[in-house]
Amino acid sequence: MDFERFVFYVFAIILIYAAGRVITVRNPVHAALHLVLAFFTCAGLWLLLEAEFLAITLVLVYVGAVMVLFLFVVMMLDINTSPLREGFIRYLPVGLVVASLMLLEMFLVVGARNFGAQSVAIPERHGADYSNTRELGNVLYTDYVYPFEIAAVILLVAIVAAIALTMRKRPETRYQDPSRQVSVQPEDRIRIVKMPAEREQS
Amino acid sequence: MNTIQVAEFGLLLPEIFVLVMTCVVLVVDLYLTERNRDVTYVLSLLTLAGAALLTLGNYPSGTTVAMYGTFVHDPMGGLLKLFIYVVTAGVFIYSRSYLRDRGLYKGEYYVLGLFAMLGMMVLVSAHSFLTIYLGLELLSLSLYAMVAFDRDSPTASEAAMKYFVLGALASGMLLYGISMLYGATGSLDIGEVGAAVAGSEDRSIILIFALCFVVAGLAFKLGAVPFHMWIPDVYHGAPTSVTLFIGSAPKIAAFAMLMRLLAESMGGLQPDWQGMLAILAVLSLAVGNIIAIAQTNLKRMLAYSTISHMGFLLLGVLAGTPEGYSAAMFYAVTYALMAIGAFGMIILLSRSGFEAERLDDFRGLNNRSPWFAFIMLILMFSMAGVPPTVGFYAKLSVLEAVVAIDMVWIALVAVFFSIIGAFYYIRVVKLMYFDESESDEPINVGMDMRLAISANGVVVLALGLFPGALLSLCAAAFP
Amino acid sequence: MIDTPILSLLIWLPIAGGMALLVMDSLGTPDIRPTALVVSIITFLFSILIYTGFDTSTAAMQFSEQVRWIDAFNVNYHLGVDGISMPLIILTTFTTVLVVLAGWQVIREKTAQYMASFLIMEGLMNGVFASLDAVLFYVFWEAMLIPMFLIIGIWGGPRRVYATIKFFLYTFFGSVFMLVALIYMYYQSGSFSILDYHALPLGMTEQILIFIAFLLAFAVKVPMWPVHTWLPDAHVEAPTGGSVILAAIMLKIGGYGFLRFSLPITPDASHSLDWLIILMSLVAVVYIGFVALVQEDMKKLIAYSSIAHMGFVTLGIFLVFSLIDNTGSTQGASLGIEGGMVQMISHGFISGALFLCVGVLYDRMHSRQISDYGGVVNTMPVFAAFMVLFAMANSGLPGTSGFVGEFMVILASFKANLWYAVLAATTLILGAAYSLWMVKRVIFGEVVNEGVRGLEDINRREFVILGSLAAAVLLFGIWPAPLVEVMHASVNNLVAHVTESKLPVAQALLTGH
Amino acid sequence: MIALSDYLILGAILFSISIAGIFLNRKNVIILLMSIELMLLAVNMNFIAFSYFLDDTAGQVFVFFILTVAAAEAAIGLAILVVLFRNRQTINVNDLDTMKG
Amino acid sequence: MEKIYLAIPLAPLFGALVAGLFGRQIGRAGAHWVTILGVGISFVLSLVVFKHMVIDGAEPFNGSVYTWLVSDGVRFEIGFLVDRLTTLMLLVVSFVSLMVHIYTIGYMHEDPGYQRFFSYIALFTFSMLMLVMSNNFLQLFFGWEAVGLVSYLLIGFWYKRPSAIYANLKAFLVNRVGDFGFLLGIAAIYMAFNSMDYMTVFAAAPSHAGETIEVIPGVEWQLMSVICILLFIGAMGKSAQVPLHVWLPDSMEGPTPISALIHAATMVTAGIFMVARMSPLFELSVTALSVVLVIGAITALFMGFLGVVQNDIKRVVAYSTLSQLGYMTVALGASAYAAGIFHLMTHAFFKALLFLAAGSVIIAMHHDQDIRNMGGLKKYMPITYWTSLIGSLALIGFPGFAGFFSKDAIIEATHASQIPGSTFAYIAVLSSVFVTALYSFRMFFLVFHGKERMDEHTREHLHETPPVVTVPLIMLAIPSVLAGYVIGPVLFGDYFGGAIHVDHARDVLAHLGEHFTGAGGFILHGITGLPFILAMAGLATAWYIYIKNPDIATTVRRRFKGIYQVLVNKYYADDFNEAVFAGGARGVGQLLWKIGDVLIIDGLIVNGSARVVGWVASVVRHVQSGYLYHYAFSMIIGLLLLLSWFMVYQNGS
Repeated sequence: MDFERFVFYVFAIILIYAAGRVITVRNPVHAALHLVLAFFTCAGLWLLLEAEFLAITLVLVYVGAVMVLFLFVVMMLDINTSPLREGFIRYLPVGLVVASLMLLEMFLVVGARNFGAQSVAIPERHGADYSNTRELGNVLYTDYVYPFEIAAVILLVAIVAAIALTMRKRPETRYQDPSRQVSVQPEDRIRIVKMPAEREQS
Repeated sequence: MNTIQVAEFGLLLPEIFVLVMTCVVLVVDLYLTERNRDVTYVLSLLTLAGAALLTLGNYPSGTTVAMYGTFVHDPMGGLLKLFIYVVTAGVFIYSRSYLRDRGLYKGEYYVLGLFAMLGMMVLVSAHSFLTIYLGLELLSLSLYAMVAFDRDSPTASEAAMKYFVLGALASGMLLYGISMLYGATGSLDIGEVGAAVAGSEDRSIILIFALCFVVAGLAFKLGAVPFHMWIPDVYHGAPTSVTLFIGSAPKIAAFAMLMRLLAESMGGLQPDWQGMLAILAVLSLAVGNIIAIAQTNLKRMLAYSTISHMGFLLLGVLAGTPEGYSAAMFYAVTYALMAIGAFGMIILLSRSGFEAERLDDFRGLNNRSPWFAFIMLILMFSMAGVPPTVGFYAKLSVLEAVVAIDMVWIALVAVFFSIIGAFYYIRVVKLMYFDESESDEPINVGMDMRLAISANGVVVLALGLFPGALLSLCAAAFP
Repeated sequence: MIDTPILSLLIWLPIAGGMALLVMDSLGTPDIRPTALVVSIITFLFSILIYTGFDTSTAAMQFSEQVRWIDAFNVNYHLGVDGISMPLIILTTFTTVLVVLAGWQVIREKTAQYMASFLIMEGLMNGVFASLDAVLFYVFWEAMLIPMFLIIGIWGGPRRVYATIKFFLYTFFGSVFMLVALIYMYYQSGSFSILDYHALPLGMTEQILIFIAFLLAFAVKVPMWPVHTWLPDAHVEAPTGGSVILAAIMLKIGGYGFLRFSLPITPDASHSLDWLIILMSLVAVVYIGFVALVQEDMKKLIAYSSIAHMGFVTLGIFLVFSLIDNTGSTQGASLGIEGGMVQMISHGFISGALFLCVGVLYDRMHSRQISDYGGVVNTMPVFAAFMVLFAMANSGLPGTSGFVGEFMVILASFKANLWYAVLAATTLILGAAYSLWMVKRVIFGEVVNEGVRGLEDINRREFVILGSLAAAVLLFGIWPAPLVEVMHASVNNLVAHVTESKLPVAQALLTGH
Repeated sequence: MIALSDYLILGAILFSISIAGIFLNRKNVIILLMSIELMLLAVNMNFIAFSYFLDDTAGQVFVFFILTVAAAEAAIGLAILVVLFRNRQTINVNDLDTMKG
Repeated sequence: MEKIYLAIPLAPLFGALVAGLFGRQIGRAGAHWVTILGVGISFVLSLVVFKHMVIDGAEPFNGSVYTWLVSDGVRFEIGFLVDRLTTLMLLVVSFVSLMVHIYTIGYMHEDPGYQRFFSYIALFTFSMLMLVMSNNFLQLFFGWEAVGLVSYLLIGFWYKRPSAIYANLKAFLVNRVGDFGFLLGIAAIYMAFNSMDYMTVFAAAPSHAGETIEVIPGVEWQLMSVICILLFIGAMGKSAQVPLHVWLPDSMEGPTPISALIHAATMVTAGIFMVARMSPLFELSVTALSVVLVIGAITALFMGFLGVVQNDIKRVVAYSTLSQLGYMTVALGASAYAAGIFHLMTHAFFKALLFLAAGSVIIAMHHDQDIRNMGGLKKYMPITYWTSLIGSLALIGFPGFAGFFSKDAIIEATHASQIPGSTFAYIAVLSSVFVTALYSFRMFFLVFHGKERMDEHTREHLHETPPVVTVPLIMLAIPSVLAGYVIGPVLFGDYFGGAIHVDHARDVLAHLGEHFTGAGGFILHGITGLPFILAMAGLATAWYIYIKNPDIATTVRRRFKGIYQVLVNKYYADDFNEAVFAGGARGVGQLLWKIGDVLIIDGLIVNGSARVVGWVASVVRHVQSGYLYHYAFSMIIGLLLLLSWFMVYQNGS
């Protein structure tokens, strides 16, 4: 077993383990952390596939942003974790059967018979001067400019939607309104009261 | 590496225009108070009108692939886009009073609606798996948000959650299928994949494997059994103005997606997906029609009826012939028209604090307003496929397509279930005409709504009397 | 020939009139009934033109109109009449006038909608009879259901909802399979023209399946046993006008369908399945005759009697093959078919009249139960005279139109098979038994209760309605020649057509044709 | 060396795990969302593997967009989750059954 | 002449229409004048025709009036065949009808339905004339049913009486049973001959004599027998032959003039006329003739028995009518058609006379019809008495009276006949002679002689009826005596010419004619014959039982209680019909309706399937559980199934 293969198996095993834990652990925080582990190992595997840019992106975007968001929400919602496990065991057999059947059929197709080393030649590694990032960058703004713009719109939608759904003005929250502060007029703040001069008491 | 010609952007003008205008609306809306929100409304409608003009101005006569093969400009896309504009405009008009009554009259609704529409436009003109996926996601993400739009409604957020999770699951399946296709053909371009699939001598197991996943994803979008489970709950839970939207225009987009993925990129596998679609279609017809009978909520009933209609639509597609495709297209378009009409009637009868979504709310409508009862009658009979409404020709053309490929049995199954379907449609008519109303409250909605829904009903009837032009248009899209 | 598109006029004039009524009503016109009457009478007068202008010497379609309609499916707006459809159109326009009159005072709620429904129905029914394009035919055929559905449901009796939904679904059930058959033939011929279908060669299996599809549609409409159970319910619950239209015209569409579609399109299947139709017809005559005997509700009784009488129509139409098998010639086939058609027309008058009679009583007493009546003749002598006349006509008394069709069919059926005639002729006994027993219990005898004592005889309007029907019944009973005359060419042509097998020679030999 | 099938099988395993997760998880919506992320990961794995073995960047580009979209999706999904929690005070899947039948 | 032929039926029709439609306007007198005028014209024109046909010896007329319809090359016409048979019938019908019209003025003069009545009887005359003048089967059936209709209307004339409206329904339905056969007979003729025209059919008949028809697979019957028996079933209904006789006694619920006209003189003899008219067909089937003979004999004898136990004056006459109709039928069966028609004619006169006389008695008795309440009317009603005596003597066949000639001829003919059943028929008709005399004079004695058993009030008002009643009695009494003397030409001469066709081998009348030496000789021969002795014996028995020794009647009645019960209950025929046919039909109807329609078709199939769909819907909807994981599971399973299905399929293919 060469080193590459060794790395692949180690990562694969960790990946499967982490994925399995994601769906079986009791605590959603643990699940999220296992997911992070899965992403990390996955990024490692992608490196084997010369997808350096995506591997880094996966870590940055997913681990750095998405999973943090997950954790944030999990913690914010402060969910009572203990009763959330009921029924798991009861449905486990059915779930396992379905998942294994699925897996079996997928094996039949994607297994070595169709995609083994005999049928699909393993490509030569690129040299050290090969930059995966540049390759992607080259096509992203040319061949894929249209999808790229759509992706941008999707992100915009996500922003709009997330804000529209979650931002709310709580009446009890006090906050400053800079525009009001800036546009304030003296008359709003100071009331000049004309008072008759005090008459000296005679 | 070749460069993009400026002319190619001309082909994208409607999309660009919609995007720009949506951003304008988004910004303008920020500066509007509750009172003059109508500016957003008018701007949105203007966007649609402008897009329609642009589309018409450069109406495709042939097929042009642009943007490095990610975009296609063809008659089917042009026609479908036009219908999407029309239906979306209807949705916007119908929604206004509903939203205003419920304090939901916000710019985001229109912005998200326009984004969703942009997603549909991308979808119908997609010429690459990538653009299909992105269009689909743009559409879906907007819809998820719109379903949850009424933030204070528990049912709406529940519906949004279900929709989201199941939608994501379906996207996952679709993507898995696409990845296998990519692996098998080495390309994401629909034309290239189509050529590769057609070229492969033996229908390789990998392709069929991929096909299953793709069909599953598509079936979800259409709402075909057994991928239909989201439909009743989402239709039911979402605000009616959103249900209206989900139930109409996206069906047209879903049809386009079906065409792009199955007919164009996997035309070579037609015998295989024909069988799959046949199973889905029969199941949809059966389940949709039968369960609809047991419903007391009109929105839910229409949801199940949607399922059955999608069964019919699938019949046209599975025929795999130009006639079949144009029949399915006609079906999708007319179904969208009927669906906005029917949901529009719910909005029409709803008031602030009252959702006229129970079937019983339609009791005695003929006494309250003979005209609107008549419109609803037309819509119901059209959905049931009774002439002289357009629904009949939709069914006729679809049945013609399956009979023409010697699948008479499936036509028989379809008409058999449409008998069951007729029952729940005429039950609505029964309620409107034969029962006494519970309230005598006059129907109080804006003139735009009245006109729009009247026009909607009249169009359904008029297309029933003169379906020729639209049928020819649809036929022309598939030379 | 007349250049005006008279058939279109007959279809669209009443429809436009009906729409106009609705508009007038919403504009607040106080009384729309005169308008309705005028429209119906004008339509009737126009329909006379297709009789006077009819060329009896040809079997070709007359007064044809053809306009491209739906290019995508090669569908034409193609109208035309021959001797088979022309009398039915006149029957339709005539009956509508009476129906409008019959609803004159009785319908107090939503009068405009009521009248409009009937006028629109009239147009649609004319459309059914005049269509020469299958899609056009189907459109009219189905569209007809909508106004009828509303008529029964809105102005009907206590169980109207059950009745009307049953009516709708039953009929819908029948017709959708016909649609598939029509589409199949379009696929085979590339056209929806009915006349093209007539010439379309079809194999035996196809014919059988198409025949069954048509049978479902038409048998429900006729209605034939055992798909008849919608009719008693629909009739009982429908308002008088609805019952009249239903019995007088809508049932005829089934018979018409057999003549226009089943026989000429699938002659070989008709040949091999004629036993089924004949069996069902005879069962209708005998079985339904017995059932009618025990009815306690007048309308139900008449409804059942309609089924029995329509049994003669289908029997007469399908005798041709047994005749050939039995006697080796088609002699008698035209007699049977023409008998069936005369029976259709005559039944239109008689059952319509009987329903109107029941309506007259119902308007006064609000009961249709036979047991609530007795001795009506004492207070309503003129009405009683009409009722007895129509009951006699219903039992097939010579001199009334009810006799003509039955007579012709029995004569023809004897030729085909002695037992057909024997069973069919039981109607002489059964028909008389249920009709006259009802008359005995309702009309004759001492006045049984205060309700009957307080009855007023028919007014002038009712007299005109019943009188014109009585005149028609007697006229065609005493001199049916003018009616039969117009059918000859078409029926002879039909007989000649159906006796030619559509099968390829080899197959024809195998199946013994 | 590692064959393409190895990567694909790994993807298949991930896909199956995520499916099992969606089915087995009857309590917590967040786990559902995570299962979906796993599913996307499986897809990404496929794409990248194919991309490598086909020596074609298109697959990687696709993954790039999937990642983008997934991020957006996560944002919206979590926003919905928050709204849901505010309305129902629960994200228990078992409680999300007000609409049925 | 054609105009005259046309005028004969149309004149009464015109009267009927005027009286019926404008009765209120023209008033009572107007109604009877217009109808009497119409019938009078018919009668006069009938005489003209008689002169033309018989005296001048014109050829029979056969022509069409108009074409009813043409279908399939077969012409259905309305037309006239006027030959000597028709001429005779025209005379009888128009004469009796005229008498009855006149009589009605008196009989019905207090009835509120006066105009209606005249309209009906004039309409009847029209129908009957159309029937006898017909030259084709269609018109025959027209007239056949039309007289039935008028009979129905007239029996139920007093529509308030439950018994009347029961009787008319019964009459119509029983007649319809006959018509059932009759119509099938016509259909059979159409099948065999493709024509409705008498002459065409008669001409072609011999060539079809050997043909057979498969009634049930494997059973071949003679075509002619089938046709004739079917036609005769029609005659059985109309002429009230056993077992379709049940309606005639009940028809006495109608006003008496009707009983005289329709249910004695004319309509009920339509069957006899019809068979005589069809003689060219019946002659081709001995089987049919045999059936006719036996049915007639049974009717003649057994209906006579019933007359003996009846107490209603009109019913006694009705049973006698039944019995006499049996005689006529026997004559037909014996191929002595002329004798049948001859008896038809004489019977028309004397039976109309008897009915009208009974009516006269009923008027005098204030509409009490029970002969047990009468007696000794002779001195109050001399004219009625004497005319009744003439009628009764004619009925029992007292030599010299009209009935004697016709009846004796029938008996002789039966005696001479060789066809199967003729011996039985002979015994039956002979026995019937005794029975006829017995019941006729039983009634006669009970009504006119003996103790006056009516109550005081009635007795005080007893007096002879007015001339409008008695004149028709006298007018009818004349032919009741004299009509028999034409026996020579009618029976044994060439009166009917070609109108009646008899196979030479069976021509019993020709056989009798060889011994015929004139009416006087016939009388002499009759006095010495067995029938006369039997008649006298019957008369004597009646006298003995009802005048001489009235107690014996009760003794006999007690002694033969069983037989008496059977007779009083009319052999239980009514009860049988009521229970089996009427009740059975209702039972079958209920069964088919409740079980067939309501339970199976509607309940099980129609509503059942609707309910099943509804039930399935209500069950299946629970699949939509609301749980997200179930939804996801369904999608996954869907995907899995698609995968499995198509991978297996792919591997398989």
